[in-house]
Amino acid sequence: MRGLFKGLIGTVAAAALTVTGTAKTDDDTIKFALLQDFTAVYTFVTDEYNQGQRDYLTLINEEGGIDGYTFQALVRDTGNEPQRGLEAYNRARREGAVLVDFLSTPVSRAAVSRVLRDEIVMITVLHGRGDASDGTTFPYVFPMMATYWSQAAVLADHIEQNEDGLEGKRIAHVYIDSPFGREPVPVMQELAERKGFEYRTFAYPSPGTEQSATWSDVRRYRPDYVMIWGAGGGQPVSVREAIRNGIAPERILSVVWMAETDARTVGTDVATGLKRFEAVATGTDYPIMERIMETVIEPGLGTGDSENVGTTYYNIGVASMAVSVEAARLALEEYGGPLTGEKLRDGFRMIEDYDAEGMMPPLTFSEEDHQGGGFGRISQWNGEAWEPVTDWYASYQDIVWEEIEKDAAGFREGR
Amino acid sequence: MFYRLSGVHHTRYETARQLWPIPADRWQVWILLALALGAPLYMADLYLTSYMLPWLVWSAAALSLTLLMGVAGQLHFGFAAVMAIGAYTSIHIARAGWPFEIALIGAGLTAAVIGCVFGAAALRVKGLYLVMATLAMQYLVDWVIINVPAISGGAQATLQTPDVTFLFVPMQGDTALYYGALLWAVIVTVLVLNIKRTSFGRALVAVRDKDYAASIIGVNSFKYKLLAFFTSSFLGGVSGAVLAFCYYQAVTPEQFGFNVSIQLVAMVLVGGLGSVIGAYLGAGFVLLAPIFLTNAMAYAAIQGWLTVSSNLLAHIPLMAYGALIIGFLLFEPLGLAKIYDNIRKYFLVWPFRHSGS
Amino acid sequence: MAYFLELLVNGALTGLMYSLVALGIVLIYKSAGVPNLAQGAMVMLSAYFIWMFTAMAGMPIFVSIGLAVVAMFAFGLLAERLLLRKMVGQPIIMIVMLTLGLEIFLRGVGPGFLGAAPKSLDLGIPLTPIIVGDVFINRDYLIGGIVAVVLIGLSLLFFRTRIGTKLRAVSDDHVSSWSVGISVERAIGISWGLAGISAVAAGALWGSVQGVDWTLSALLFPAIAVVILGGLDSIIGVLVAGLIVGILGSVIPGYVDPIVGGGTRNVVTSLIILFTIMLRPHGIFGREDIERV
Amino acid sequence: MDSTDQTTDRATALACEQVTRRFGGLTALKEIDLSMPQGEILGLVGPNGSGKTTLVNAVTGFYPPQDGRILFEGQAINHLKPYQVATYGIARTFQNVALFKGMSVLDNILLGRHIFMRPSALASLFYWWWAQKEEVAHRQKVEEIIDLLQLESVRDEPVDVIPLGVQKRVELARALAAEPRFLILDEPMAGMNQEEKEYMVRFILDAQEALDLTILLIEHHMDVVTAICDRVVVLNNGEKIAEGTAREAIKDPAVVAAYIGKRRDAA
Amino acid sequence: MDAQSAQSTATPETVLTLSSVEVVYDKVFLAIKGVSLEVGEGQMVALLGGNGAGKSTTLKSISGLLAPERGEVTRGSVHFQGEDLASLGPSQRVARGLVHVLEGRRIFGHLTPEDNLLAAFSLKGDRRRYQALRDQVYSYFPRLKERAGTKAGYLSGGEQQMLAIGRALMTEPRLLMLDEPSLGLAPLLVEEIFTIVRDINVNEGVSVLLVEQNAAAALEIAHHAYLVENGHVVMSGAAEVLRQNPDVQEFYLGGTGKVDYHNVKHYRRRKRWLA
Repeated sequence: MRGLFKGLIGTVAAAALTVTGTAKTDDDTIKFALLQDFTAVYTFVTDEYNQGQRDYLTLINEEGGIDGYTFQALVRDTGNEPQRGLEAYNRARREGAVLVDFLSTPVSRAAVSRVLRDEIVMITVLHGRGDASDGTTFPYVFPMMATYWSQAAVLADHIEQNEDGLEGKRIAHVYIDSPFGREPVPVMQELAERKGFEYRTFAYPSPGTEQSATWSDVRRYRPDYVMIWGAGGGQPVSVREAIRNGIAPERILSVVWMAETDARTVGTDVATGLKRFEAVATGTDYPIMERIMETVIEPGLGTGDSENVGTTYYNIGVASMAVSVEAARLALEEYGGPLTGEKLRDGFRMIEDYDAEGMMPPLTFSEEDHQGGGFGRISQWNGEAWEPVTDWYASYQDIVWEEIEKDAAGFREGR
Repeated sequence: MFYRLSGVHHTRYETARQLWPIPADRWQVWILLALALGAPLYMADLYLTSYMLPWLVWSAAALSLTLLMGVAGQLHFGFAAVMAIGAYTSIHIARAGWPFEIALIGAGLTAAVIGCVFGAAALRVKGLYLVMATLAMQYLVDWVIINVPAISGGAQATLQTPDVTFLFVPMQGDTALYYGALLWAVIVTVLVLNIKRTSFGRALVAVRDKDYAASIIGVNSFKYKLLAFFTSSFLGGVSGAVLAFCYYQAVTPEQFGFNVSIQLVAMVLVGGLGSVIGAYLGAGFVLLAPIFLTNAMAYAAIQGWLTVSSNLLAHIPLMAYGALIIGFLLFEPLGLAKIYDNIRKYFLVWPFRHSGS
Repeated sequence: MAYFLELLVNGALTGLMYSLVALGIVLIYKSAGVPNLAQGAMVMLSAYFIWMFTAMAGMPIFVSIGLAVVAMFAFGLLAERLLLRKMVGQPIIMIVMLTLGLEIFLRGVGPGFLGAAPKSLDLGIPLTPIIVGDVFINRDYLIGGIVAVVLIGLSLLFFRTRIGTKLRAVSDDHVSSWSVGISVERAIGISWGLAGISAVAAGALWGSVQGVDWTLSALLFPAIAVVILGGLDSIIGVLVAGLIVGILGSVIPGYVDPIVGGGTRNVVTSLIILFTIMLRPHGIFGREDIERV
Repeated sequence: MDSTDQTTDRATALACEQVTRRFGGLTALKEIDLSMPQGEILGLVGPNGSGKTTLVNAVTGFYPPQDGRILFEGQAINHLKPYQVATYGIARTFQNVALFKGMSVLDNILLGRHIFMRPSALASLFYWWWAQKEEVAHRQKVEEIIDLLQLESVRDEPVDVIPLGVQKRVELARALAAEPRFLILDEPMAGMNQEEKEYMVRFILDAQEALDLTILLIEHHMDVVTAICDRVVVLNNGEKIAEGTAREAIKDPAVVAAYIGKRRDAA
Repeated sequence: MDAQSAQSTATPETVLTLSSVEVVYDKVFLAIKGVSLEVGEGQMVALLGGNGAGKSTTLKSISGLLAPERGEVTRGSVHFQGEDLASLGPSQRVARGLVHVLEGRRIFGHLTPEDNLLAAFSLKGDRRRYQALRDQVYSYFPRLKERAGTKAGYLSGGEQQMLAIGRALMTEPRLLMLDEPSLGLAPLLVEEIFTIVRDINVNEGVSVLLVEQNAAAALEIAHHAYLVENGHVVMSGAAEVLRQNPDVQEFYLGGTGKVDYHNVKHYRRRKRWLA
């Protein structure tokens, strides 16, 4: 019994410590809450993505911060659970965070109404609600990069340019059976109607470890191009199945979730020719990346395995923070400190043609457009790395915005 | 000191059968209730909204499940699906413009009816097979929700809760939502406590312990198993709706996935199968342990006590959480309720070490 | 017709790949009466081990698999000794939850220490399909299927030996096995060890197909369908039910998916579990409990 | 003890007509005929696996007979489910004590009154109204039975901690709580020593006297059977091989061959 | 008195000795409180007593089967052929020649009788030894041979009891412990089983420790008996002596004549129950 009490007292003491310990705030730090899923569904991306985010913030701090302010990352694991995500969010809000990034669709969705109420910026890079691009309906939510609708549009556009038109072509859309997998369907259907190509969907069950039946069907459809819409472990399986079923890698186009590891799992040589959508450039040959290498990685200030620097997801993380820090800079310039969520939002809306020193397409946000234009490009696996094959561009934004408007209207009505 | 058993004599059956026959227990319950009612006055909104409120709702859900698993002995690994049915029903009814009260009842009834379909499988099997059957149904319900846009809410697969009023009180703001959750937790608690001490509860226990012996004294085990599923699913469905409206303020399929079902079972088991206080303690543990561990790890890392990769840092709570569940089952299979009971017994005889025997 | 045949053949082979996971569950249930819901996580752990030996220690793949077999056998023995032995006599729900706790724990350990991002595992199986007529046969799955059949065969033979008879006795009644001098602990430890070995086979093959990360533990679900349909304590059931689950899970979605536009395989799997439990709870080959009134 | 000549003028409580029950290929009961007048204590004896318990299970609806009829007080009950049989005033105990382990002695006996109660979840919520009245009323009945069987001292104990002999008594109390007219006791004295057996017999006889019961008793202890049963039916391999007073049956050569064996001065 | 002299004559070749064994279940429930007893080489010893007296617990403390029920020996010692058993697990005790036939038979229901026997046979023994032992079992229980192919779970109660004893013989025991072999069996089968147990005791020279409710039958075949009540040994002595004891006759054998069950006194039961 005595041992039990000791244990209880110890636990309570430790709890009190963690609660009070983290509550103190410094006035000259800007807090970004990176409350992400490190342990469940998004593990394929979180680690590298988060590493990139933190390394970039370290870089800015090492370079003296912005306007006297330094950045602090509040990092927590949410395990992809809305429950834990909301707790972490409330705690971060209390600690004074002005920006939050969940990198988890369910958590971001559950937090939408809260960030709108609390006036805290939520970035939903390559996840979350696509319709949040509508800045008037979702003033504090920034998808920031191309939505899945925009990605589909870019991929379709790429096929069109390769083939001199889409007329009569067959495009197979192979996706994981989830709302994420289905998201581009309406845009593609609309395009199919407009451009006169044949479009068919093929779903495979979550988590995508096994897709052979689906691909037997795909092969018989004899598609000219295949779009694969999955994430994590399902992606290499899709590519392997596609190649096995005689679809050339050059004719496989992937959603943004296709990284170096995936290509290696498929087999470095076998995957050669595979194409994907990319929202941020890969590699370390960009000024920001060079500075990170020099100022953060080499002195040993990096937060993770230095091998990850320059990978697809690492760079997306860097870019997400580069844009956010840029927004903070603009906001501080305009309004002065201390930074609030509202100022930061306006900072975002002031961003014009920002390309993170060449790492990404030039982004421009406005009160209406929180997507930043929906730009992207196609890159191709050359056996060792992802190599861009097009310039940055955006396509069919009219159709994309129809979708955004439609869903945003639904959100407004629901309120 | 705290408990006085001597001098407590019941001279009427009525008093002997009351909920807390020991006056000290009654006082404790009143004090706890007063503390809960006053929480918005003295509790910071972080704790009120992030801990107290979800804890109350999950406790209500765990109580609903413990009624089924602990009292009636029917294992259920798909209870999150039942809650999902409640949440989606209520949100669709409310969005259609009906009053919130009707949405809640509708949530309960829909969950109860579909929950009985779960139960139909239970009529033939028990134990492990029931675990597997309910697990399969969880997958089925998940699939239906995800694949029917009319239910899940289209491409975004997320539905925001509309503003509602409950008994003329607008359910907006932390305080109103908190009281809503508290009210539901109190109702479920009273109901489960009363079920346990009346003929309905006894019949459920009888069916759980020995269904053949129950049948020969006139308990229709078919009917009572179904009733157990019905009642429990009703409560679970409403809990799902309350969770959606009072806490998440939005419904997405992931909120009620398979892992949530496992968490619910863990709440019931860690708390102590069939125990009311255990449901509260278990819900608190399963809900707060990962959060607490994550925060503790983050704090330790900031202080420089733990110099490991962020990846490992993120996974330590998961390991610790798994290890804690294992530890509870190994060392205190009767759960937190038993630990509470030990403490209570300690105070029953305090300042002495042992009771007479 | 070729379409049907292809679905049939590849489905059957996939089913056998599931059998690899399911076999471990049956081996443990057969002797210890424990439904090991951590088997999926054990498959994941095996794959992590193999990856660790190849990528981190630079060993050839087949040496790594050998080392993983040793490691997983030891893990099985350890899991039995430290955890399950203490649970003897507890209600089934406690044991189910314990294995789920173990699953959560392992899902933390593997990705936590070795990295959560997916790793690739190369067994050197070429991607080119084997083409018979118009039927494309998946080489990975073909090899997996062969391995599964071999392991199931070996298990069957094992249970015919004298040690096997003792294991079957243990699965019947622990206390009574003790009373006639069978070392129940060792018997159950052996079956956990064997389950560990079958997890390595599953981990290597599945890991090479989809990469190594925590999602490997999700293989548990189809494996459960296999063991329920085949019977929790039947090794031959693993083979037959694996084929059935695989074929139904391939053929039905093959024809139904294009109509409903969704991945119906999980639905098929769920329905297999449900119908089995409602119509014949002990599965095709599982033994029915002998009840004497 | 000449009950045979009384059977004619007493109403029949239980009658089995050509009752047959098969399990797979095995015939557990072969065309059993049985008739019990009201107030009788009938001993049902026979070797293990001879069909005694199967017959009881047939009567109580667990394994309804495939052929034949079972009448209770003139009404056919062979199609009824066990829980329906209970409402006809038939109660039984089990070979292996079948108490509800999670409950106290008091709750176990209260459950015996289930057929008189109107349980519902909703009523439980509003306990303070008539649910309480119901509880208290039945509690009084139960206390009478506790008195009769002298279970006062263990009233609030959980049933799994009390000795087996007392557990058997609690099971009898639970059966009596349903106010049955017909009681089936399946080996109530298995595993008891002489002393415990004597008490059990006493309680059975007390209960029969107090409640005017008809009792069907399965028992291996032939001394008890001889002492308290008005008549005995002997089963072997699912067939009735003898019927009559205990003393007659014991001497029957078929019974000796199948069941009793060489006489021993045994209990 | 007599009992002591009988004991002392048996001591020279004692197989099993229990001295002041105390067993606690779940760390709280004291099941037996200082039980001492001895079994001599080749002897048949009966352990009598009421329900819950601690007879089965005593047997389990000897065979080491307390652990599965969360029981442990907290005091006293168990010696088998001079060796302290405290540190040995159940299977090691069986290897020493000590076997326990559990109450309620507990045969392996899903195995055939043949496999039941094989499962109990030590892995160290060879095929020929196994066949010899099996044939010996079949010679005692010819009915088992007839049913060698069916699942043991479908055997009748008597056959299961025979199988349980036969299975125990496969371990080549020096001491055979039987827990209520007559439980729930018809008189005819009780007779048969007891005769065989006596034959095994006499022919094979196996010592037997027999726990029985059926005191009359047990005392008829045992050499020596202990009477256990409430966790204590209250009486012991040669079977003959116990049979003549008036208390034993009254409480365990049902008196000298026939009991008149209709006239059992009410006051006596009241006094004893509530004690």
